[in-house]
Amino acid sequence: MAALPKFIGQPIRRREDPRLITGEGTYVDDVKLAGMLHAALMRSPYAHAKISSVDLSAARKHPGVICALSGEDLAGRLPSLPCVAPAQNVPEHPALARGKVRYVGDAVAIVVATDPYTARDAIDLITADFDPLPAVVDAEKALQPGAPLIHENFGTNLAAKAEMTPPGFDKAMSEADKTLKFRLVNQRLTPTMMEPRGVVAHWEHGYKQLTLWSSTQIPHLLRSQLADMLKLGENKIRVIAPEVGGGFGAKLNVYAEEALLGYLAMELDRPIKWIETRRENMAATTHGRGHVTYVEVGFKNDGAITAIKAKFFCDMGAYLQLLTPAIPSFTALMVPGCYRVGALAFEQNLIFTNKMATDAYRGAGRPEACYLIERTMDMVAAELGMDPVQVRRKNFIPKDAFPFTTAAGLQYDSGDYEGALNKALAMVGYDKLRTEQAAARQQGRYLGIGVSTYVEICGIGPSALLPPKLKGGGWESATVRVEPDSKVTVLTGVSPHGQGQETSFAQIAADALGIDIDDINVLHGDTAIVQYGIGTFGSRATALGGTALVMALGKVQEKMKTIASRLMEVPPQQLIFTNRTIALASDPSKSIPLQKVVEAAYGYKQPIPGVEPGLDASAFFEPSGCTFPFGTHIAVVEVDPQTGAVKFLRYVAVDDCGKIINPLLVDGQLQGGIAQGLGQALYEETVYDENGQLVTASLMDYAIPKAQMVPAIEMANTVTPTNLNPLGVKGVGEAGTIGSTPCVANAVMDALKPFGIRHIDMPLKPEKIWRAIQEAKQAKKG
Amino acid sequence: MKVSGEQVLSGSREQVWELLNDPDRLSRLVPGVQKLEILGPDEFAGTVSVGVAAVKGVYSGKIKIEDKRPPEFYKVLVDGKGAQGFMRGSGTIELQAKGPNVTLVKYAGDVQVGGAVMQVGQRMLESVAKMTFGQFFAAADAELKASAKGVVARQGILINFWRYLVRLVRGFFARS
Amino acid sequence: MQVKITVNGQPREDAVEPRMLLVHYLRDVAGLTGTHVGCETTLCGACTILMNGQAVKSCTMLAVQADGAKLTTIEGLAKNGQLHPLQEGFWEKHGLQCGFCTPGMIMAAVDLLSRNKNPSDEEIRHALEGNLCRCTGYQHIVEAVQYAAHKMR
Amino acid sequence: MFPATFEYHRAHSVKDALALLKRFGQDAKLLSGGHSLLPMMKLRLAQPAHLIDIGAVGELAQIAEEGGKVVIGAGVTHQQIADSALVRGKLQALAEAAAQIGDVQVRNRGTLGGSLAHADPAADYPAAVLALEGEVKLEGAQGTRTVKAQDFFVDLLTTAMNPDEILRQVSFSPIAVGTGCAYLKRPQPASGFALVGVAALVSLGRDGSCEKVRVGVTGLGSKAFRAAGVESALAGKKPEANAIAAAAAHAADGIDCLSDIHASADFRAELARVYTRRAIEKALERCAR
Repeated sequence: MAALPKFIGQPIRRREDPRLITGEGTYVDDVKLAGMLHAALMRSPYAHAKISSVDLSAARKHPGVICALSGEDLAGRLPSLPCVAPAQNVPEHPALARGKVRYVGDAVAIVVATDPYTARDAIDLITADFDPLPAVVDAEKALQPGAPLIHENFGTNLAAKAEMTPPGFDKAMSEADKTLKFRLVNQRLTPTMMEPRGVVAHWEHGYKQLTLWSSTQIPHLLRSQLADMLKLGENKIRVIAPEVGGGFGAKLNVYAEEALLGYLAMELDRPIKWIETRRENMAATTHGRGHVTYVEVGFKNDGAITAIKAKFFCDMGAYLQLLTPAIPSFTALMVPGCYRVGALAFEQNLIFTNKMATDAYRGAGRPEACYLIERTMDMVAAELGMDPVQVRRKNFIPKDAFPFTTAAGLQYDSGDYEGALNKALAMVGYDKLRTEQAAARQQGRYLGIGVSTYVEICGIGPSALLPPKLKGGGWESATVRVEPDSKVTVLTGVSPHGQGQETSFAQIAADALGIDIDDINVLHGDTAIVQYGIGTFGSRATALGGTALVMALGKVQEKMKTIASRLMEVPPQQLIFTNRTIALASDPSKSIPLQKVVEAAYGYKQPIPGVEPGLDASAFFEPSGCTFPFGTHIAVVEVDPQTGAVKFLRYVAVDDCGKIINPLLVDGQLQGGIAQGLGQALYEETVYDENGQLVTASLMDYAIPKAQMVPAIEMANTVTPTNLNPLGVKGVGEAGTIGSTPCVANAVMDALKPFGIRHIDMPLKPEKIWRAIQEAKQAKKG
Repeated sequence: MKVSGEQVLSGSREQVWELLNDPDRLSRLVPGVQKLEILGPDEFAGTVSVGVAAVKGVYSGKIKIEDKRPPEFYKVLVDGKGAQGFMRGSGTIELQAKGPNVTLVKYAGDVQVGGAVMQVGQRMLESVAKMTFGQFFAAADAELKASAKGVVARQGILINFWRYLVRLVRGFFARS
Repeated sequence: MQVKITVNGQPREDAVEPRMLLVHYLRDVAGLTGTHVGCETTLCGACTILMNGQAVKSCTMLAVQADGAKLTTIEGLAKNGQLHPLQEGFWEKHGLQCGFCTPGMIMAAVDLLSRNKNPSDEEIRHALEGNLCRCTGYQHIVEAVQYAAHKMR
Repeated sequence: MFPATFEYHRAHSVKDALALLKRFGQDAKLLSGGHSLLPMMKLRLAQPAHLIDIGAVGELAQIAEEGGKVVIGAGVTHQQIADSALVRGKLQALAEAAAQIGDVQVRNRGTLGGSLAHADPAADYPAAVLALEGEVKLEGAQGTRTVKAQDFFVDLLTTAMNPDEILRQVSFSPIAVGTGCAYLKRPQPASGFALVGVAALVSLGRDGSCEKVRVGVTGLGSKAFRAAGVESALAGKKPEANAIAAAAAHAADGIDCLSDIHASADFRAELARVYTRRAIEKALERCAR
């Protein structure tokens, strides 16, 4: 048999793909059960209104309708939806609105019918009377005296407030040669995963067991919360995350529909399916971002930042979803970016508005921070007439300063920011580009070069950093089971939905056990199969789940070595796994086939006395700290001053996510992330009008990037491993999004520099650019 | 959504005022009115079919007239809803005499629209509103002219009232 | 209403409600769930199939409009267990992540390569403007289509 | 995502369809490619009681040259128009407009007649049909009539068609020697509809001046229109940059411009001026004599 290659580090094509490219993957909507019913929801068209009455009689009479319920019908039967993150004011959040509706899309009633067409017909038969109230749409205005209250019981629209001004801050600010103050808007975004949410709930009456398929990133955490809400033992709920068509943080939640379907499946004793429509997805799946920040930065004439003060107004929406109030804290923590900022002070106001709740969205707090600090760097550069690259170099945390504790109190594990920057500058040909830019300006062409040097926080742990109500910490789990035929089953607590861990984890296991990748099956996303796990979010899966896997593999290896050492009569510590054998490290020709060891372990041939039969092991990895991937992105754009259109000329990305298990997957994560990040910079914005009506309510009006809107990305890596986990990996799921948004914004601002334009808020739509140019021209004339 | 505009009608200010306060005639002239009930002085309940071409929705609701200053001003409050959404808002009507038989009508309104119509039809809402006003004023002008001649303009007496309206509307929104 | 539709080479005859969308017919009547529904406004392209060889969005057709047509869905693309070059390309080049847009994306690419054997990257991006992907950033998709184009020449 | 119920009727000929239209009157809608109507039905914004499917009416699906004119049936799809050598050669702006509608899937299904009859204010075709002075042939119970493009688009989603009529075909005079035409568009980034689309046709006279100028604009107002101010300002002038720019400055004259989150009225007007200039320049490049 040919020698097996090493798999880690190789661009192995994905093992998930054969089923997905042939249409054989099973997403929630593909689950079909005998006698299954279909649910539809009636949602509020008002942003803020008292519910006068909900008349379900006509809907109930409609042929094919099995049941119709309003919020009042559920009073006392289904508890509030959970928010596990701490906040001073956590409102009651009923699955169906009671008394008031608080955002457009707030669920008012649910109908269950024999088929989805009938369920939809019945929605039109519901008569609901609302008594409209003034809506609060703008988070800053929501705090003004006299603003309508969204939750009257709190007497305020403030959900929480956090402040930090360290001693010595004022001194640091006073040491600055200059200060700048500006306001930045990090606009609200709609995650827009391609598969809307969906739930199938099945109550097996005989077993008293509920099975719930949900398009979720967190099957176990969802199970824990549902067990609470439905008053079932966690051992009596099975949550299955089948194929999940993208999540981006918006499926890291516990939603009304999950609770409602679980509840109704039990009540009706029939399986029920609910599939979100795209309009529901835009209106009633969590949004992201939504910060207004007032920045004050103090700096020396050489560009050194002495102090930053940031005052945030964070738009929570009408209710607090699972982690809503936790997201802005990541922003505050990451404000210093990859710089030795002298001192940092911040104030965060978390504010209710009559809109859908915000929560995690790719980056979850870090893109907001990165945008803030990277725009600040360019603002400082513009103020001082310095090259933005020089200002960054001036402030970088040097390579030899790690582990480094930042002004926000975080300890960064490792980094070489200058290294990534230099590589990106060389790739793009920075100096030459600047010359070309100057020449182009002479010809009336507006080229812009934007740089962002980002750092982010991944693999968030230790568990003490996470709220106890989450019922899961910052750890992750894995089980490795060597089956009697030497095939290996890996059970992981992470819940991949596109990230490719069925492949990358198989690579890790194959190398560890010296077997072929095709001998490994990675299972996930089913709480009845997999040990408790936390899920996939926050770029944590490989750093934490991968490490748990390495640990479980270690335990299995130990046992196999013990058995092999008895069979081979050599000390176990001299053994290695190679080429489907366990061999003597000093002389691999002296080996025993793995299968022999497995047979012994299972005791059907040559049982080893004193060794417990079986061959599996579980491990839970609790990290001692977080990892901090980083990189440099450079965008080159051209702005058409007549129409404000932005065209990409180049995009260079140099990313450092530590060691790489599968470069194909890493590239994929980065490219997708960059597209999402440039979407925020140029196109995307969730718009509610002044009455709280959602204007970007469909894909007709919410622009996610299409293929021709995204440039070809020139990619490269640097590798700075972390020592916080044995794989040396840091995380890569969100890096692209975090780095690209400020990079593109900086590029556009650089293009507009000849007009004297310093800043335009995102998204940088052609009209805004055109208008800024007109105003700048007017100002020059005036 | 804010809508405003002005329109010249062929009638004296008193005639126009009378027309704009006559529920019977209004229910005939406002496009799509299916039913108009008088609930009390200056308060009406009605059902209107609003829309253009295939996109139509039936809305029922209440209309209330306030701050009347005959023959020059009133304020109108609208609150209607239908399967595809709701409309809520207020507007003002102001009449200025421009000649013995010429009256300038100034209208302004701020209407909140919600529901499916808003979600996917926002780019066309203002145009629909303008069109509806245009149709109404065209019909009102025809009515005023006809009553001056002593005939009642009704849909029935025109072979193709729609096309007639359309021609008038085009006149109002004339593009050079 | 009775319709006769050939799906992936198999002639079928079914009674459908006139209002049933073609995508629901494929998923719920024909049992082919590889064709997905991702939006309501004919924009995402997840429901793309071939009708008489041309890419169409099956969410914006009634099943009755396909009466007499020959349809190909993602399930019918591989022949005799042999992946279509585009399927191969998407696999080789990591042209998919969550996979939800993939069937529609591949079917739209089939249409492109039937018209243009030698597309530029720009032409590929343009041809896929009716298919949204939120995961990949499209770069690997472009490479996947180039892979297939090369292989099919 | 789930249309309301309706009765479905399949027409096999124009005659069939007219009879059905007569029978069901205002309650019926014609369904061809369905790419204007079905999206609204899925959202239940449109709930016609009867659908008359004319998708299988072969007599509507031809592109032909007849009596010196290019005649395009109402049932011809956007993609067929974009691909047609005849249209590309003789009505380039129309082919360019067709090629920029939606996406290939939409172009494979959507039809010329369906798009024109729907009269979406941001549809691409109307600009080209106006600039190329298409003539729309309508057939009703009373017989057939021909409406000039500039009389066809009446207002938002409103055309000169009567409810009992069918759009049969559109005919065009092929562009003459010394004439060039082009369609340019700024798409709305999400929907792909035209924020502004401009079709221009220019004929150069023997003396090198602009003999004939036709400009159709879509996306700007509640209906597509001929920019008469641009046309008259450039007619008879030498096609020099200043003259073109001065003429294009009239593109939005007298128009009550649409406004939405994607572009306010004054930005749309500016786009119309810029795209008008660029479309004229492109048409001029193509004025080979």
